[in-house]
Amino acid sequence: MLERHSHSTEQIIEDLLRPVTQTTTMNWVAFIVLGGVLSAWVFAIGWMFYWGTGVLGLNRQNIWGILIVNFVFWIGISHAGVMISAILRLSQAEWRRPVTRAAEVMTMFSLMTAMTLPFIHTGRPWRTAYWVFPYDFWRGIWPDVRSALVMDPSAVFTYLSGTIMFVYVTMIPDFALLRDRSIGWRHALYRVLALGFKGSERQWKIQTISGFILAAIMLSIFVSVHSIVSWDFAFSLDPVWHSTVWAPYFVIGAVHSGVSAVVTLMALMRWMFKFDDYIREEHFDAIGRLLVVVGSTWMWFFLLDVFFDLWRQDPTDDAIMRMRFFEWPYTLLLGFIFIFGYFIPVPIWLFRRFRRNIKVMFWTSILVNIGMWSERYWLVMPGLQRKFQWTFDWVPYRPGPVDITIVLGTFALVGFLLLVFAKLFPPVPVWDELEGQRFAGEIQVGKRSVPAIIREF
Amino acid sequence: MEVQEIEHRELPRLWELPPQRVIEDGLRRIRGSGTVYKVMLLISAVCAIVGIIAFIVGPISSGWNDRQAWTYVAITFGILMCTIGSAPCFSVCLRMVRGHWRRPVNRLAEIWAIGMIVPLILFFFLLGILPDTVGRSSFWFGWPVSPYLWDSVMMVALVICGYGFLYVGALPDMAIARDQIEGEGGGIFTRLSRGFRGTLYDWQIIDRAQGILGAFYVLLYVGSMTVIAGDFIEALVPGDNSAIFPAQYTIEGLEAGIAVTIFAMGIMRYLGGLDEYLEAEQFFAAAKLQLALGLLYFYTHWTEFIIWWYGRTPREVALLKIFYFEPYFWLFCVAFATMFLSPLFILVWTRVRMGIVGPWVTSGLVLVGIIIDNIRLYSASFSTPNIYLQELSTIPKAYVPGVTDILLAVGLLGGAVGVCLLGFKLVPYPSIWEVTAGIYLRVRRKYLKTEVVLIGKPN
Amino acid sequence: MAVRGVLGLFENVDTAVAGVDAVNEMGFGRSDFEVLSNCPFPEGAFGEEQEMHRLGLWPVVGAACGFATGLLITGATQMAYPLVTGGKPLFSIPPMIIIMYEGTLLAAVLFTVIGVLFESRLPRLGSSLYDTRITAGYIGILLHSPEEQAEAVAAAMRRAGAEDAILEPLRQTNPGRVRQQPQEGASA
Amino acid sequence: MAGPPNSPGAQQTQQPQSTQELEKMQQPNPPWLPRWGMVIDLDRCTGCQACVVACQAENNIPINTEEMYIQRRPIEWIRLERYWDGAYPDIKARFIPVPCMQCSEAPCEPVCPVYASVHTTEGINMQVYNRCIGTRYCSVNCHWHVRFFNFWQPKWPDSLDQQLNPDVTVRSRGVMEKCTYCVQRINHAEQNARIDGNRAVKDGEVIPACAQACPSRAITFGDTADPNSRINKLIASTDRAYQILAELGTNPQTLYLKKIDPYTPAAAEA
Repeated sequence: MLERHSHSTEQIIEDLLRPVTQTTTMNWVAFIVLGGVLSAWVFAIGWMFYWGTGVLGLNRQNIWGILIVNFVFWIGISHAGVMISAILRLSQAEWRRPVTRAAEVMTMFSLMTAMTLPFIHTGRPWRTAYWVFPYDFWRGIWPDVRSALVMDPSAVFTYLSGTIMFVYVTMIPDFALLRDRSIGWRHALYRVLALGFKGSERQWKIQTISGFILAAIMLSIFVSVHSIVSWDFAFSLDPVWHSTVWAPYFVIGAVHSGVSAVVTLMALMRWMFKFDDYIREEHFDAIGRLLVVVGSTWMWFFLLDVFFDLWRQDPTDDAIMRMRFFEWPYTLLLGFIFIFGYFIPVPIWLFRRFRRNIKVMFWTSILVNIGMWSERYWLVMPGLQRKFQWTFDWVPYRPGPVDITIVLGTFALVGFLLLVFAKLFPPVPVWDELEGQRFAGEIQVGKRSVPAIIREF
Repeated sequence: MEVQEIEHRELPRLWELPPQRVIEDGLRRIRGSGTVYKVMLLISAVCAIVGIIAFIVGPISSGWNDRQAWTYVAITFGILMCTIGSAPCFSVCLRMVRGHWRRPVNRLAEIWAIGMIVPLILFFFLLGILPDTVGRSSFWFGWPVSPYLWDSVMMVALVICGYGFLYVGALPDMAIARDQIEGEGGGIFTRLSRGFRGTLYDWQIIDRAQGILGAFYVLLYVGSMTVIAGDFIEALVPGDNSAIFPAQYTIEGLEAGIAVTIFAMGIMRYLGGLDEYLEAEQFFAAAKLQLALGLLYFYTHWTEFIIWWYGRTPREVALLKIFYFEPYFWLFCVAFATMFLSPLFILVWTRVRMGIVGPWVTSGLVLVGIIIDNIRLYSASFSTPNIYLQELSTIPKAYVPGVTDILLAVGLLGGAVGVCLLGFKLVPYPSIWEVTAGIYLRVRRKYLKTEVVLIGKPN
Repeated sequence: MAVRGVLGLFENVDTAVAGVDAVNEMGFGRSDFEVLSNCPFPEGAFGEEQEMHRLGLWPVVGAACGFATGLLITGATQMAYPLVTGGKPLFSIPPMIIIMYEGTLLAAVLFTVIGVLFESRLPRLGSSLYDTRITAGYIGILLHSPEEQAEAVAAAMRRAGAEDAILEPLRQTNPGRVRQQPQEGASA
Repeated sequence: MAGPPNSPGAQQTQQPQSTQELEKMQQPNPPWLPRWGMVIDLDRCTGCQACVVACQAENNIPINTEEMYIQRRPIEWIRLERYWDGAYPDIKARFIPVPCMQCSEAPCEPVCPVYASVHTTEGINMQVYNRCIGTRYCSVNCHWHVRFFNFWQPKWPDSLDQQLNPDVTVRSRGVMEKCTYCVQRINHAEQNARIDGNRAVKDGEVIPACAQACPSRAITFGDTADPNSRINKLIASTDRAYQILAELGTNPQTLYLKKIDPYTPAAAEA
C-alpha cells in the first residue's frame, strides 16, 4: 500500500521479534501493576467462595449482577478477533496482515476471562464443575438441552477451542522462525510447538488454504456465540429482555466494541513495541472506515430495540423504559451509550485526517468501549429491577466492593495475559508480513507508479 | 472449499481488451437495439397496460376502506422495493470494498434504480389505506402527520437519491456517448452530460458525489424498508412487536437485490453477448455475497422463531401461527427453500460458484422466493380485521388472490422491468470508464517461472 | 537404492531459480525436489507442481461427525430423561438444532486442523535435512537424489550460485530415520 | 425432596407394623392422578401473616432477621405483599398473599441447565436441591418472585434447634428454594391412602401449613382434577376467580378470588 516501507527481511524479523527478545522497564511496570490488581482479584474470588454469594451486591430481585454484565462485555470484546481476521482473510484485504494475530489472541484471552464470570457467579461453583464439565455420562443426569445455559457453554467452548486451534495453525511458521533463533528452554518450547515445520511449498500452500477454510468456519461460529449469549436473557419472559432483535443486536454491538478494542490494542502495540513501520496510519484508516459502517449498523439495531420496546405501549415495558430513560444511573449510562458509543467517535471517523491520527483513534476507541460497557449494563440490569408490576418487589441494585474488584480484575487479567503472550510469541505475524512484502508490486500508469498486489487469479 | 482451484483457472479475458473495444461494446445498445431487446420491451409494454387496467378495475374501484383489496398492490410494491430498490445498495457495497472484479457489474446493479418510479407511485396509492398512528402500535407515537408525511419523505428521498447515484456514475459515459454518437441520439447526451470534460476536477467531483450519494442511498434504503416493514406489515398485525422484523425484511431485500443483479448478469451474458465482461470471476464473487445473505436470511428468521417458541405467550403463539404455521405455511416453506436452502446447498461448493450456471439458477430461485415471501407477509398483515387489539385472538383465513390480483401484480412488475429496459437506451452498459480504468490498473507479469496478475490499488 | 538428501541454500530468488534450472537439467522433475522458504511464493513460482491435497474434504467429514454427535447427545438426553420442564415437548427440536450447530462447527474446526497437520506432513520433530538460515530469508532446494548422484547435484547447485549445499550424512540402513544435530542459535 | 417415606415424627403417618404394610406402602401410585391446586379468597384474607409464620416453621426456612431485610434477601415461601392505595387521609392498605403459583407451564423450569427445577406428575413445580447449582436463572424467569436463593448458610438460634421439621431438607448455601405446596404432607397422605386399600387421597386429607394456620379459612387446598372437590366447588360457585399475570399463558394452579369491595372493585389486582 501507500506507505509500505521496504525493509530487508532481516530487518523485518528483528523488528517484529523485538517484544520477544527485549524487555523494557515499561513491561516490568505493567507486569507489576497488573499483577497487583490480579492478586486483589484472586483474593476477592476466594473471599466469595468462602463466604458465599452473599458478599456480592445481589438481592432477591436483582439476582444477576454486574458480573453477568461484565461477562457479556468480554464476550463482546472477544468478537473482534474473528471479525477482523476471518472477514479480512476472506476478502483478501491487504491491511489485515499486522492486525490479525493481536485480534485473535485478544479473542482467546477475553473469552477465557469471560467464562470465569458466570462460573464463579453460580451458587455452588464446585457443583457446576461437577455437573456440567466433564459432560456427565455416569453420575446421574445430563444437562437439559432446553436451557440457554447449556447452549451458552457449548457455544463459548466451541468458539474458544476453535480460536485456539486457529491461532495455533497460523502461528506454526513463526514458531519455526523462533525455533531457529533461540536457545535453551525457549528453543525446546518452540521446537515442540513448531512441529518440525520446514516451510516447503506444500506446507505453505496448506497454511494459506487453511486460513480461508478456518476463517469461514470461525465466522459462522462467531455469529452464533453472541446470539446465544443474548438468548440467555431473551429466552426469559422479562419484558424488555424478551426481544427478537437481541441476537443480531448483541452480535453487531460486540463487533463494534471488539473492533474498537483492536484499535486500542494496535495503538498500544505501536507505542510499546515501536511497530511504526508495520502498524501504519493506513491500517487505522481502513479499520476506522470499517468502524463507521459497523457503528452505524449497531445504532440502527439499538434504535430498533428501543422503539419496539415502546411499540406496544405495554405498562410493563413502559415501567422499565421509563427507568432506563429517566432514572439514575441509567439516564447517565444512556448518555454514555449515545455520546461515547456513537455520536463522538463516528463523526470523527468520517474524516480521513482523524482516522490517520493514532492518538485520536486510540481515545475514540476507548470511548466506544466505555459506551458499550454502559450499554450492556443499561440493557441487562433494569430488566430485573422492574420485572413486572409488583411494585412491592421493585428493589434497587448497587454492586458491592467484591463485585467491583472482580470486574476490575478481569481487565487486569486480560492485559496480563496479553503481555505474557507478547513476551513469548511475536504479536504480529512475521511470515504474514513477509508475505505481504513479497506480494507487493508496482504498476506504471503513465508517470505514476501505482502500488499493486499480486493476485494468483 | 478447495481454494486452490481458483488459482489454476485461466485468467479472465476482460482485462486484455483494448479500450476502444470497450467503448464500442458500451455504446452498442444505444446505437441500435437487437430483436431480443425489442421483444422484451414489447412484452413489458403489454404487461404494463394489462397491469394498469387491472389496477383500476380491482383496488381503485373497490375504494380505500377495503384494505384486503389492496393486498396485491402492496405485494407488488414490496417485491419491487426488495429487488430493484436494493440492487443499487449492492453496487454501493461493491464500491466500498473496492473489489476489482466489480467494474463491469456496478452499472448493472445501479441501472435498476430507473424503475424506482413505479414503486413510488404504488406507494402513494397505498398510503390511502394506511390508518393513522393514533391509538395503535407504531413507532411514530402519534407524531404529527405520521405516518403519511414521513414515510413519503423517506420514499421520495430514496428515489431521488437513486436517480442521482445512477446519473453521477453514468455521467462520464454519457460524455463519451455525446462525443461518439452522431445524430439526434447525441443530442440527449449533450444535455445530460453537462459539459463533462474529464478534467481532474471533474473526476474528483464524480468520485465525491458517488461516495456521498451511495452512502445516503444505503441509509435511506434501510430507513425506508424499516418504516415500510413497521407501518405496512407489523403495525397491521395486533400484538406484533418483533423488533427483528424490519431488519429481517431489509436483509431479504438485499439478498433479492443481489439475486436480481446476478440474474441480469446472466441475461446480459447469454442474450446480451457480453460474455467477455461478465465472466466466472464476477459470478464467483457475487455468489459469495449471495451465499452470505442467504445465511443471514435464515439467521434473522431463526432468531424470531426461537424467541417466540421459548416465550410462548398467547400473543406470540398467534404470531407464529399467522406468519409461519397456519394460513401461509406452504408459502413460507417455499420461501425458505428458495431463499435459504438453495443458496446454501448450491453455492457452498466452490466449484459451483466458479461456474456461471450455478449462481445464475440460484439467483432465479431467490427471486421466486422473494415474490412468495412478500405474498406471505402482506397477505397476512392485510387480512387482520381489527388492528387496535393487544393481541391476535383469531387467526384470519388465508387470502386467495383473484384474477385481477394476479394480472395486476404480473402487469405492474412487467411494467417496472420495461422501464428499466428503457434505461439501457440512455445509460451505456457496460460502464465504459470503470472497465477502462480497470484495464489500466491490472497487468499480467511474469514472476519467476509463473505468471501473476498485479492489481493496482491507488490508495 | 539408497536415497540421499541434498539441501541447496540460495541467498536470493534469482539464484534459486537458476538452481532449479540446474536441477532440472540434471533430469530431476518438479516432484523430485521441494523449495523451502520463510514465506509463501505465488503459486508455481518454481514451476507448476502437480501434487494434490484433500484439505477441503476434512471439514466436511468433520461437520458430518459433529452433527451426528450433537444429534446423539441432545436426542439421547431428552429420551433418557423424559422430564417435563415448562410444558415444553418431551422431545423438543429447536434447542437441539442450536447445540447440533455448535457441535458441527467444533468438529469441523477440529478436523480441519488435523487435516492441516496431516496434509503438510506434520509433526516431524526428528528434523530431516534443514538449515536455520531458511527462516532468515534464504531459499532452500531440498532434493532426494540417488546416492551416487548426490555429490553431482550439490556441485551443480553450487555452480548455480548456491551459497551452501548440505549433503545428508551417509547411512546404510533405514533411510530417513537418522537424527541430525539441531543447528542452533544464529541469533537469540 | 421430602423426607424418607416413613420418617419418624410424621404425625399423620402410621408406621408400618408388618411386612405387608411395608409392601403396601411401597406399591406404585394408584391409577388416579391428583392435580394439586390452591384457591386464596382475598375477601376472607385479613393479612394477619399467620400463613407466613406457619410456612416458616413447617418448611425449615431460616429466620428472616433484620439484616436479611436490609440486604433485601428475605426468604418467604408465602409472603404478604402490602400496597398503599389512595392518599392520606382516605388511604387503604391492600394486601395479597403470594405463594408459588405452581404454573402448569412454568417459565422457571426449562431454563435450568441441570434439571433441578422440574414438573411432577401431580402438577407441582418442584426444586431438586441436590441438583441445584445456583445459576439463579429460574428466579430471573419467575415473574411472581416466589423462588428464593440461599445467599448465606442458613443458621438458627440454638433455642430453635429442636423445632426443625425432620420431613423437610434444610437447604444449604447456594441453592434455590421455593414453595412446595408442603409436598411432605402430600406424600404422607398418599402413603396412608396406599396403606389402606390403595384408595385415592380423600378431599381435605392434605392441608398445607399455610391453609392450616389461616384463621379466616381464606386458603383452600385440594385436587383440581377431582370434579367434586371443595376447591372445584368453590371455583364453580363464584365468578371472582382469577390468575395473576394470566397474560403470560403459564396457567398458574394457584387461583385468587377477587376482593369484594364497594369502593374500588379492582383493588385485588395488586
